[in-house]
Amino acid sequence: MTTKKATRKLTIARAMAEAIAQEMRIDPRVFVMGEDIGPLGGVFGTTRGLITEFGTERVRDTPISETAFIGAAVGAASDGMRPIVELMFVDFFGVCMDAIYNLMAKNTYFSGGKVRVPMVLMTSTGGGYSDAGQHSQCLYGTFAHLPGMKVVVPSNAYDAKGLMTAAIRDDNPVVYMYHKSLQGMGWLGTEKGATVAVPEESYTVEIGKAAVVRKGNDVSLVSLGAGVHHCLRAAEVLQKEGFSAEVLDLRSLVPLDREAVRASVGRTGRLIVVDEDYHSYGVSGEIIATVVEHNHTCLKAAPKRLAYPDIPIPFARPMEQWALPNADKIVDAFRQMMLNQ
Amino acid sequence: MTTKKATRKLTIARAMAEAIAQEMRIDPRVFVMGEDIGPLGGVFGTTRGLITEFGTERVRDTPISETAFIGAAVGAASDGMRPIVELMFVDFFGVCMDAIYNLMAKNTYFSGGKVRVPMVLMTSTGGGYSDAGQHSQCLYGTFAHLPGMKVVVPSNAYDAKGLMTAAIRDDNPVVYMYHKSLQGMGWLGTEKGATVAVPEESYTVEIGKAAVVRKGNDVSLVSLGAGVHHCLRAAEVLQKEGFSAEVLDLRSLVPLDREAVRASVGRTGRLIVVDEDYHSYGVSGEIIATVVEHNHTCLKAAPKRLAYPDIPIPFARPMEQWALPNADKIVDAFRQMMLNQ
Amino acid sequence: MKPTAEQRLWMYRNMVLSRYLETRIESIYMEGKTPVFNMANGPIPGEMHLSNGQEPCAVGVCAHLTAEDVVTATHRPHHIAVAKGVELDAMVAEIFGKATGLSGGHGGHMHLFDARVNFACSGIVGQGLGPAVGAALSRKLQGKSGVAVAFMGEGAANQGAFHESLNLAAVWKLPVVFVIEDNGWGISVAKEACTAVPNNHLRAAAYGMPGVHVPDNDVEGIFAAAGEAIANARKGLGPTLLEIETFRLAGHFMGDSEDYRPAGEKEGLQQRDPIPRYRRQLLDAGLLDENSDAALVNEAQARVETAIRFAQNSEFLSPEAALDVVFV
Amino acid sequence: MKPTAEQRLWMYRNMVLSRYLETRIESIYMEGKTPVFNMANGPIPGEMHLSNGQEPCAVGVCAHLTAEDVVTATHRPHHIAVAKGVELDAMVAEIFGKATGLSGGHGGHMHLFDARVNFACSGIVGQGLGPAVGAALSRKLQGKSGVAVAFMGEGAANQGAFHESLNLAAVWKLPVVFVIEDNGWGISVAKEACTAVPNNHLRAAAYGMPGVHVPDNDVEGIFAAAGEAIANARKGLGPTLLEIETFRLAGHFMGDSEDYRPAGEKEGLQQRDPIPRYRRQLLDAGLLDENSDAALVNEAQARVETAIRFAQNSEFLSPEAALDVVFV
Ligand SMILES: Cc1ncc(C[n+]2csc(CCOP(=O)(O)OP(=O)(O)O)c2C)c(N)n1
Ligand SMILES: Cc1ncc(C[n+]2csc(CCOP(=O)(O)OP(=O)(O)O)c2C)c(N)n1
Ligand SMILES: [Mg+2]
Ligand SMILES: [Mg+2]
Repeated sequence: MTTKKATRKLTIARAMAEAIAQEMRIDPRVFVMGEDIGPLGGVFGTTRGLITEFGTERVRDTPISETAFIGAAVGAASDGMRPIVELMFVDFFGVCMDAIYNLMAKNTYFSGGKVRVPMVLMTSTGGGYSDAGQHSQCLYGTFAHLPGMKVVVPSNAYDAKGLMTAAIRDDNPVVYMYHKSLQGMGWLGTEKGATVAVPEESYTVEIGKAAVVRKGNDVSLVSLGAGVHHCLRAAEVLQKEGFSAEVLDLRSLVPLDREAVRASVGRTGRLIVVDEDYHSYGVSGEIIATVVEHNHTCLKAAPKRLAYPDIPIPFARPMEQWALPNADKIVDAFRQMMLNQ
Repeated sequence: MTTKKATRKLTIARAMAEAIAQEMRIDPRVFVMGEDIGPLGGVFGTTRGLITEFGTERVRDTPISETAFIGAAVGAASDGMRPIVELMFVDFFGVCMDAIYNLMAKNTYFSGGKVRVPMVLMTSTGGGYSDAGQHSQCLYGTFAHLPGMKVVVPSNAYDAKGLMTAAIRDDNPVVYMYHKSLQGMGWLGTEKGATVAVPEESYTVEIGKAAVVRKGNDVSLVSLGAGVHHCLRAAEVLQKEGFSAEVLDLRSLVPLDREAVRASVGRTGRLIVVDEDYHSYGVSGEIIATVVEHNHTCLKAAPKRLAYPDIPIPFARPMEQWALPNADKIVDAFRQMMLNQ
Repeated sequence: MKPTAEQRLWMYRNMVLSRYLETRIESIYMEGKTPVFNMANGPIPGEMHLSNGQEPCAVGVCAHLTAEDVVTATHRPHHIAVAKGVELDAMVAEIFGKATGLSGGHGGHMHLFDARVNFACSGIVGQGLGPAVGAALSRKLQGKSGVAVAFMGEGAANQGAFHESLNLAAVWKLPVVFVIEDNGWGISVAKEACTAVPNNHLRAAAYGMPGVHVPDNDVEGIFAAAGEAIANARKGLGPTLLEIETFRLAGHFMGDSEDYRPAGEKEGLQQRDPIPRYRRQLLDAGLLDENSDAALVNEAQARVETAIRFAQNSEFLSPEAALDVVFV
Repeated sequence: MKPTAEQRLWMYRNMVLSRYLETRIESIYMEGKTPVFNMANGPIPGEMHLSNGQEPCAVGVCAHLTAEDVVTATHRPHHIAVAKGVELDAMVAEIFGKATGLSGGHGGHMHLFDARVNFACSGIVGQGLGPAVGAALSRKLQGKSGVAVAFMGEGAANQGAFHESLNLAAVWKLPVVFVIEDNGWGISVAKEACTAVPNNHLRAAAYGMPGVHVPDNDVEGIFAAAGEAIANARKGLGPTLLEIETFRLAGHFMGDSEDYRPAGEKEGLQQRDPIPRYRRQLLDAGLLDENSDAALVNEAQARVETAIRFAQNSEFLSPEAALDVVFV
């Protein structure tokens, strides 16, 4: 490649595949399993090109048997390998959650730390393209709630590559949740802001560190994945209205960078959490609790959350779009916050 | 039975079995499926006596095939029956979550409300008796987070019977989570306060209504299931110290009685949430968020939560007991709250 | 078991109806998706799994069913829905997401539910099987007649739900028939690459139930095998596993580049399109002539066009209706 | 395949060791649990699943394994752990929950992990199978030797994981052996009441792999069948399903009233206890005499007593250690 490092832009899909390829080159223990991750390159492009370079032994199309192949990844990881497995849509977790949370996430603990399970479970999240209620969920809270697995959610290709490399090198299981609308697959449309400059060489982004992606003083917009881009757009609008919004990209739900959240809200005094996962018992409640349990007087206004309502995801576009978080809703929420204050 | 209505005490297990039996007598559509729910009467006694009265057609021991029999319950419920199925330990949800959340919880929505799925999924929760990390979880947040199913958690036999009757009669799927330490099975030890007077006749307890089980002014202790009893004990201690604690038993997580939570905290100005489920992204964060998003100035002190730490459940008794919520921790939390205020 | 003349024409008519419906859906689906194919755009957004090529499976099985029998289908449900008698206008309106749709647009193409004819789907591979077993149990407990049929792809036969459901049905001897539409592919993965037996009907041995293999996407072969399986279920003889060799003429979903197909596969399949083939059979048998065929095709097209107009002219539910029907 | 004299004595010794271990665990488990049986009390709290009666399965299979081979076991793991060579002191200490235990008390009796001999368990029915398949794949990818053996009960053969794992192992032709310990019961549910085939080895047909049935809890029959299966795996011939007829002498777990057993079943089983039976075989074969037997039994008992003392004398980790090792 002749593109300059600083200027070459990649989609998240390409960034993920590049990180995997680079690790596979230097570490023979790394291999990939999943449905349609071979010649097809992953339904969401996460493994494109890998089979050509690494062959069918290290890039393995599986039967539609998530319990078996994710369980197998646990066995292989415990035996010295570093598998990457793909669960095509996070919505399918229900057919294989035992392998994920009772084996992958707990075997290290059950063994007193003696058995390591260095594996990456990558899975697509999110809706917005009318794929209805079994193919559009985020389920961030579902995974983050259960101990024993790290959970990362990139919002752009730079983080996507660095988090993937970090996840593969991590000696712990990492659930890597990528949002379809950021992926850069033509057929899904793509959030432009997700496709950013990505260094060609290998690097890591530390798991467990949030990023202030825009500085501001009047409100903290805390989000992850696709939500970060809604926040950035909302911040632009608010700036025109004379307000400066800080945007915090959590990047990792486990570990959660509570300090970063508290520091930001400590500065701004206002909090809006934006989450595409279901409203109740999830990410948005946790972020709010994180702030107030630490300091119940730091808020100048009641905190707000824009999350997916507690409803299955409807197919019809008007209903689905209405239910999703977006920049307008964030702007409105902020305005209301200022009015009621 | 000759015991007087007002005085006859039942364990939760007996109360559940009685509610099921009474509904089976009046409604031929009700039947039960699960592992060891036949001659054994349910590992936790939830179906004791049923097979003798109703026979093997309506009380069906199943293979160890949770995906199939819970899926089958969905099919039977959609076809006009009212099945009750038991998932022996909630910890096993990972082998059958798709049937639960993608079928049971969503088919009504997917059908535009035209297909009803009136079924009860009952499942045991909780630890404290050293059954280790795959047999001791609560997972309240996991179920409550996902839309489309009601979730109830009784803390005593009166509620247990009334909630079971209400759940069976509900035209929606209800997840009925009973805590092992309240069950009244001799071999598990039992919280005495759970075994209370239970009317012989059939009655319902409305799903979605919390109960103030002890009135107080200085702090709201909000909990569910076994936690309610820790709170009641803590309230006793605090009373001796001159403080009056209000104890709110949520009883139902979906729907969540947010009004009751806000009303109580509105009165007391202090909030401690007690939850045996994992700390992060769960019930405790949701309750705190519920309060402050509504009113960020009603709190006199930072809210606290006593939940299970974000760790798999250890086997060894000293570690497990240390990690569990209990009355002492609640008392300590309140004292700290008053000190820091 | 041989179909009557009436049944033969019924099967042909429903194949034609399903095919024309999908031909129209295919073109409407592409509206707003060119020059850039973005699944989110157009009058029918989201994933679209066409069943063309697989119509024989649907008609050969459903020819033996009445409205009261239960069918659970998959992410690829149109041909089965048509053959099961799902209300066409409402079905198409649902595919468009309209208020007049089967579910008011809450479901969409992978979630077609028509309680009137006991039809349901799930977009999760293998997850229609448990509900079919439960519906069969329900009939048994209620002493009501009716069988349940669970459709699935050959890829689903490697999912745990397959095993659990077949075992449960066999242990309880329930009136249910499991139908595998073996189109040789699970998205891009060939059956041979992921299935440890050459043919899935062999797996019936693991449940002590009959396993029947129908080769060659043959309408009347399917009719015969399904007829026997369903009759046995009705007689209380328990479940059957039916494996049908079929093929999909299109990609897994619309937008699929199908690069994984061996060269020439697609062209070969077009030659074997089951609809012209069955048409020829019926012409040869004298059940159809050019005129009656044209009339039948016209009628089918007219029904489809009516349904499409109905869908196009219908309104969406209000956005806020998203909040409804979570609970009843 | 016939065991050598050394192998025969090894099997007998390990059966005796496992049995005596469980006899002692059984009595210690009851400490603090009388007069009221409360599972939470005593030096060994929690559920306790004894394997006595099933020892032949463990020794007959593990006689062919070395430390480098992988074994995944179930909620009923003691006999297998003993036969696989799990470090006895640390294993018993883990059952007591002590700091010196295999896992420092984080795991307990259903979660015994000994990486030194590649031994692991899961308390979830059927969930040891996927990891065994993965370990076998790992060996193949690394070009290292070693096979994987997944143990399960006959109840687990109705769980989806069984189906998916056997299929995957067969498709990839991995060096793994699946061993069903058929004790006739899954807690209170009899095999016949929940399994659609008379014998689970028949299910091998669904994966094109050999299925072998070993009747009568017979040590040397198991040895022979396992020997062949494991040798085939080592040769690269792929997986085998081995079904062993065995029985549990005790309840499902301690505290089980066993009311579901037909009258007389338990007494009948005591008569067929595999340990006295194998002892008689070895005496008859002249491999053992009363003296050498007594010495062997004494030695086994001494090892167990040492392990128990070790466990009893060990400390618990500090309560706060609960927070450790979630991540490494
Ligand atoms: C449990 C699960 N895993 C994966 C998918 C994604 N997926 C949808 S269709 C499909 C292929 C299904 O193949 P098959 O069963 O043969 O049906 P076909 O598409 O050929 O009709 C896959 C993998 C899913 N929907 N559910
Ligand atoms: C998925 C799952 N379902 C249910 C259980 C509860 N359970 C533990 S052991 C057991 C019976 C297992 O029977 P079997 O496989 O025959 O093994 P055995 O106990 O006879 O050794 C059951 C139902 C579980 N642990 N996991
Ligand atoms: Mg297919
Ligand atoms: Mg058994």
